[in-house]
Amino acid sequence: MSFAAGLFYVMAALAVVTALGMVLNLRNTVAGAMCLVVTMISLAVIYVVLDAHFVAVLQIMVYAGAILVLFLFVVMLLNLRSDAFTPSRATAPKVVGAAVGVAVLAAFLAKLPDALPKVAEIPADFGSYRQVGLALYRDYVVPFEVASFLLLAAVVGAVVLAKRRLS
Amino acid sequence: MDLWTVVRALFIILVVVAAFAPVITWVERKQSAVMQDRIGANRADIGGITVLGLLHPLADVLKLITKEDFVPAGANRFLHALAPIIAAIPAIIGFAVIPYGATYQFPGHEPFTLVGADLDWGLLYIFAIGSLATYGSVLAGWASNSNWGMLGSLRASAQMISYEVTMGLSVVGVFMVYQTLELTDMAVAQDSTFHLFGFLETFGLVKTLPGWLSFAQLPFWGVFVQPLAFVMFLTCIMAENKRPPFDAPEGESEIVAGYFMEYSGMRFGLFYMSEFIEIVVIAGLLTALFFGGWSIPYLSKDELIAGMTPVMGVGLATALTMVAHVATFLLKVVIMIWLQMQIRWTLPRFRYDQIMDLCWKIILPLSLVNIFVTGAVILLVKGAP
Amino acid sequence: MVVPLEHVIGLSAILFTIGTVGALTRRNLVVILMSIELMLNAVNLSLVGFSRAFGEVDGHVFVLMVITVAAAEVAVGLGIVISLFRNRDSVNVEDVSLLKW
Amino acid sequence: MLAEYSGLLVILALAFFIAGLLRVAHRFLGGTQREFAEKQEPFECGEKQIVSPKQRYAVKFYLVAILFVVFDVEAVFFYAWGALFQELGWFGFVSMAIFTIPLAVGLVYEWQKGALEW
Amino acid sequence: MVTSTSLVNPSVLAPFGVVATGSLVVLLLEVLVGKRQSFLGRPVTREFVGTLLSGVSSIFLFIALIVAAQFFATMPGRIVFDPAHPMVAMDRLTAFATILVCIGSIFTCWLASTYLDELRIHHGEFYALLLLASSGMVLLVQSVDLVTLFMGIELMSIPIYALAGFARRDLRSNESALKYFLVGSFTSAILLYGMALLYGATGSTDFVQIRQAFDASNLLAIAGLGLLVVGFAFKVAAVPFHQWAPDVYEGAPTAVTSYMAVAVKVSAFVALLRIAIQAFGPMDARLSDLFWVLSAASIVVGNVMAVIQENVKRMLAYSSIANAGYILIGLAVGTEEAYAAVLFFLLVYLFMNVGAFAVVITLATGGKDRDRYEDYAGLSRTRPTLAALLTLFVVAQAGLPGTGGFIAKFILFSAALKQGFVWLPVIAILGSAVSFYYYLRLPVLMYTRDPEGAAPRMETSTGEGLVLCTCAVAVLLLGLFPAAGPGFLSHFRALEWVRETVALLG
Repeated sequence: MSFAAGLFYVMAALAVVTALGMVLNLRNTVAGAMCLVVTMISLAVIYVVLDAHFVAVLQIMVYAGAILVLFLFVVMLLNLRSDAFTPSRATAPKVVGAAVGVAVLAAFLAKLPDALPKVAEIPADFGSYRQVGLALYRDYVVPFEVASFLLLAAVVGAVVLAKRRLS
Repeated sequence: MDLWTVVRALFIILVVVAAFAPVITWVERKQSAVMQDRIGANRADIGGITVLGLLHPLADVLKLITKEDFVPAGANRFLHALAPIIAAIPAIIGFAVIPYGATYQFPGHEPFTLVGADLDWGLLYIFAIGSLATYGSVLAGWASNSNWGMLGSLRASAQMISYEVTMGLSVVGVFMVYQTLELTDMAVAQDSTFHLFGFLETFGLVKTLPGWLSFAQLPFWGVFVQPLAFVMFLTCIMAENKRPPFDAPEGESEIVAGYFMEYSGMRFGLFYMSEFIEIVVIAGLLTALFFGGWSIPYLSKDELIAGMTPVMGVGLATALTMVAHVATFLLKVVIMIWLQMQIRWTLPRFRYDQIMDLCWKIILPLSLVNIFVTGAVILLVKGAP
Repeated sequence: MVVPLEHVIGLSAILFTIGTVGALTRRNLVVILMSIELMLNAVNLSLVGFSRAFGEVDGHVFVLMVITVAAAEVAVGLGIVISLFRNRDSVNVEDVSLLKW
Repeated sequence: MLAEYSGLLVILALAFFIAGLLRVAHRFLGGTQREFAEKQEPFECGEKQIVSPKQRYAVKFYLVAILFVVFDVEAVFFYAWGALFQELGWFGFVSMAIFTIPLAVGLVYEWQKGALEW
Repeated sequence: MVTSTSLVNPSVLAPFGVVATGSLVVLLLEVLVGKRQSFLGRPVTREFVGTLLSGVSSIFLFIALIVAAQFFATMPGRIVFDPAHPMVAMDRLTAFATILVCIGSIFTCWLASTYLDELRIHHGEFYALLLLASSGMVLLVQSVDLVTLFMGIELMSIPIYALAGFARRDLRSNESALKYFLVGSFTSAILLYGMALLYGATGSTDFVQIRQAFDASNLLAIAGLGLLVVGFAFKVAAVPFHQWAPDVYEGAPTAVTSYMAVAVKVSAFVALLRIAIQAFGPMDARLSDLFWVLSAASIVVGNVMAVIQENVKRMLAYSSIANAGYILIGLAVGTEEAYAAVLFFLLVYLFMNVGAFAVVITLATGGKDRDRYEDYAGLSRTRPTLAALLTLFVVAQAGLPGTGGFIAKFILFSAALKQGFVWLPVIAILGSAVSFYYYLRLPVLMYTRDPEGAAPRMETSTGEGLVLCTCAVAVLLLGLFPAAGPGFLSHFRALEWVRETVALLG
């Protein structure tokens, strides 16, 4: 097993463990958010292993560096330290639901290998910002422009909802 | 991974962390003393020898390391311990993509580049770890269960994230000129000159440049082709480092020490250290982006090697060039550090609203304008493909 | 490719399931939002994996779009959480009870 | 391509080593720990802590964080575009100009709405 | 794979561009006017701002509508943005859907300006968000690529999350926004995973290429398709993915509710239709089965649950679930005729549903909705015209002959019967029979009981009047002229558009 492959499996394990940590951690939301930060970073490393270099750095910049900072901000500032998780509530459906989810997942994983496409050879600069950028700014110029309106909608929506007084 | 990778990385760590950063703490004290007409730090001595107070950094480290490992009541012990490390690591690894020399090839060897890691999205790496550095200050304030700490961490994080955006946008003009995100490529591109009045030729105002005009050449440095970007980037990156005049997050007259107020010993030491390491990283970054990196003005690498080869052979010429380049780079870094110190001790602290206004209302629109003006000029001068 | 594709897609499926279970069972709004982010990340992982398998960067561009959308969603979503919090001191889904869930 | 990351890995390892070393050294060389209530109190310039730091803070902090996320993503689109600019030519210039208009309108909107006031 | 950009045909994006530009203009106008004392010689009051912004928005929507109609009338076939990477397309199906979306949005603009005044909600960003959402819908119905489809869905949804929470001081509105957001973003994630799996199964995000590479025996393809349909089922609130709808519809400001119930549904269904036709071709049998189940469940649950509601908005929510069920019949049947019938159903649904909501909106006064059944007691005496109109709209929804609702259901069910689907029409007819109970409860209350409680608002604003009239006339015209239904298919050649869309697969 090459070093890169080893890295992949270590990071995969880390991602799964921290993801579980985020979901199962019932007491401290800040710790949950920090778990998710680690998940994001390990996914970024996995992207590097998968030759998605540009995506990897954006993953860190936007997900780990921006989106989760915002989460942390909200969690800290609203003082959401405790989850109001009360075990007395009927958890049976949730357990059953989770079990069903795991069963579906297992079935999916079992049949997965036959369904996958063949792995192609890639050019040396695969996944570089150049290649991705050229595709984005030429072939995908429509979604690119739409992204800007989407972000405008987010700005307006956020201001409308969160601002105390709208003049 | 070979030995040389490790050596190049070690060089960075040694120069930046072990040599520059401690010295800067001394420079800072000395410079403030000079500017305030005092003598400054000069007491720490070993056997009576003070070497101008240069032993103070060592004394600092010893003092911080032997202090009590202290956690305030009500703090989240784990995050309280983690925060300084999260703050320090991005600072230390920041220098990894900054080239301190060109690509050299010795006869019979593989070519190599003097940089920690030659990534094709080099500058984005800086932005990425810069965005991760926010966690350090956010967690520090939150974990220490103190009002001042919390306020400091709020201010720090709001300031850092705001300036992150403008910092990125302000240098887009530089990307547009050099057509790369890779810092090594930028330095190579800056290792040349341009005719100051070349545009006269491009727009057909003159047929060929008269000799006296074509003589006016400048190094193709970022600071000459993107002066506005330089000013904005310098502002933003200093604000990112939260040093005066942007030190509202730790404004001692209002919130004592801000987010690291409840820290002492080496826990505090790591915050302190990361601040000074960042100064070096910023200096390196400014050098690489705007001052030609390792390049010697008017004397490109190829000319230098070619000029020396007949005298001493390729190997030695390359080696000498390499040494010259690294020395040039370090010199430029020192100048950039001096510039930051100068700013730090000249300007008073901005108010918090001024800091945020500067970011969102001045630099952000200005950087957008800069991008499009640069774009239009490039397309008009060079012609669209 | 250094690892078999099924391991990549499998990891993505596992993360997606964890995210789904989290989004459906947790009651802290912020945790639900984070679980949804995890689901989006799982999708990104499989897009990156497929992209690598096909040797085309379409998947990467798709990932950029997903990241954009995730940012916009989070901005609006946390805005909603804040506005709710201002009117009511809770971020527990079950307290959102004026309208039956 | 992966080889280029090895330098990064080395520096990262060194960084962890240095930070870890300093912390561990502090742990072992640090002075004796004496914990008592007065010393453990959070520092409030000599006053008792009046309010808990775990409270809600001004909404403008959230607002600036939310706006940051949005503008950060906008900025991300500029980076690769900037580095490919000369290849994309006027087409790229115009498409980015169109991309920027909503962003600029968003900025004007915020500004006028006072979302950027402190 | 990177192509030249010379073949780009930006005119395809004209309707989207007009609506999106409109949102920018309205946003700037709001900022500009909001700070002034007077504008254009008129004092700036809440009413004035509302009227101005709603007028400007509807002008932009109207231009987009004209552009789409122009495309519709002159369309020679289909044009795409860039032949190598189509992304968005314009054909008659798209143009028709764009027209529907624009009409729905214009109605919402007109209804909102008075409604927001009555509820004392500031106008501000409402119209900008509305236009942004509408531009998302236009993009959604134009998409022929998974990436644009996804962006369209999100551009539609994100402003609507904010719109649902637009009454910021109203807890119900907050919670409605929250639920819509949670469900919506969860759905997006599921939808997106489906898209990723489809991409993995086919190697492309373009509908045509997906269709060519689609292999119904491949696990990824099936899973992807399933998740995609589930995602859309959430968006259109088909059972069992409907629980959110009544709460969200009830809590949101009624103008937004009507927008969600109509415009969102129309665009989502057209997008689903296009995926069904274009990406997966002549229906994969499993997909048809899936639609069958969704359809039957929606009809049954929607109608039964609507019976026990005590709130008119909730009742309308359940009835819209039931309507989604009827529309899904067409998708389950999967013939060209059934698709054409779906388009006609959407047209009628638009008018009768907006009409019903318009009455609820017109009654709102004193900062409150009047959305409980008791509020309608004796309405025939206080507001006879409104009572009559509401009767018309609910009767049409119930599907009584003489209204558009009847014709729509008739051609839909007959298309199903022709294809040998027996049980679905039977379930649907039984469901419609149940629906008589809850629909006719309103006229009974209005005409047989005495008014109770506070008096309703007595004046109808111009905008509301226009919407009510247009809807009533449209519902009657589409129903009274015997040729309306089949005539729609023949005269407007709806069948042809569907054939065009099918044939243009390349």
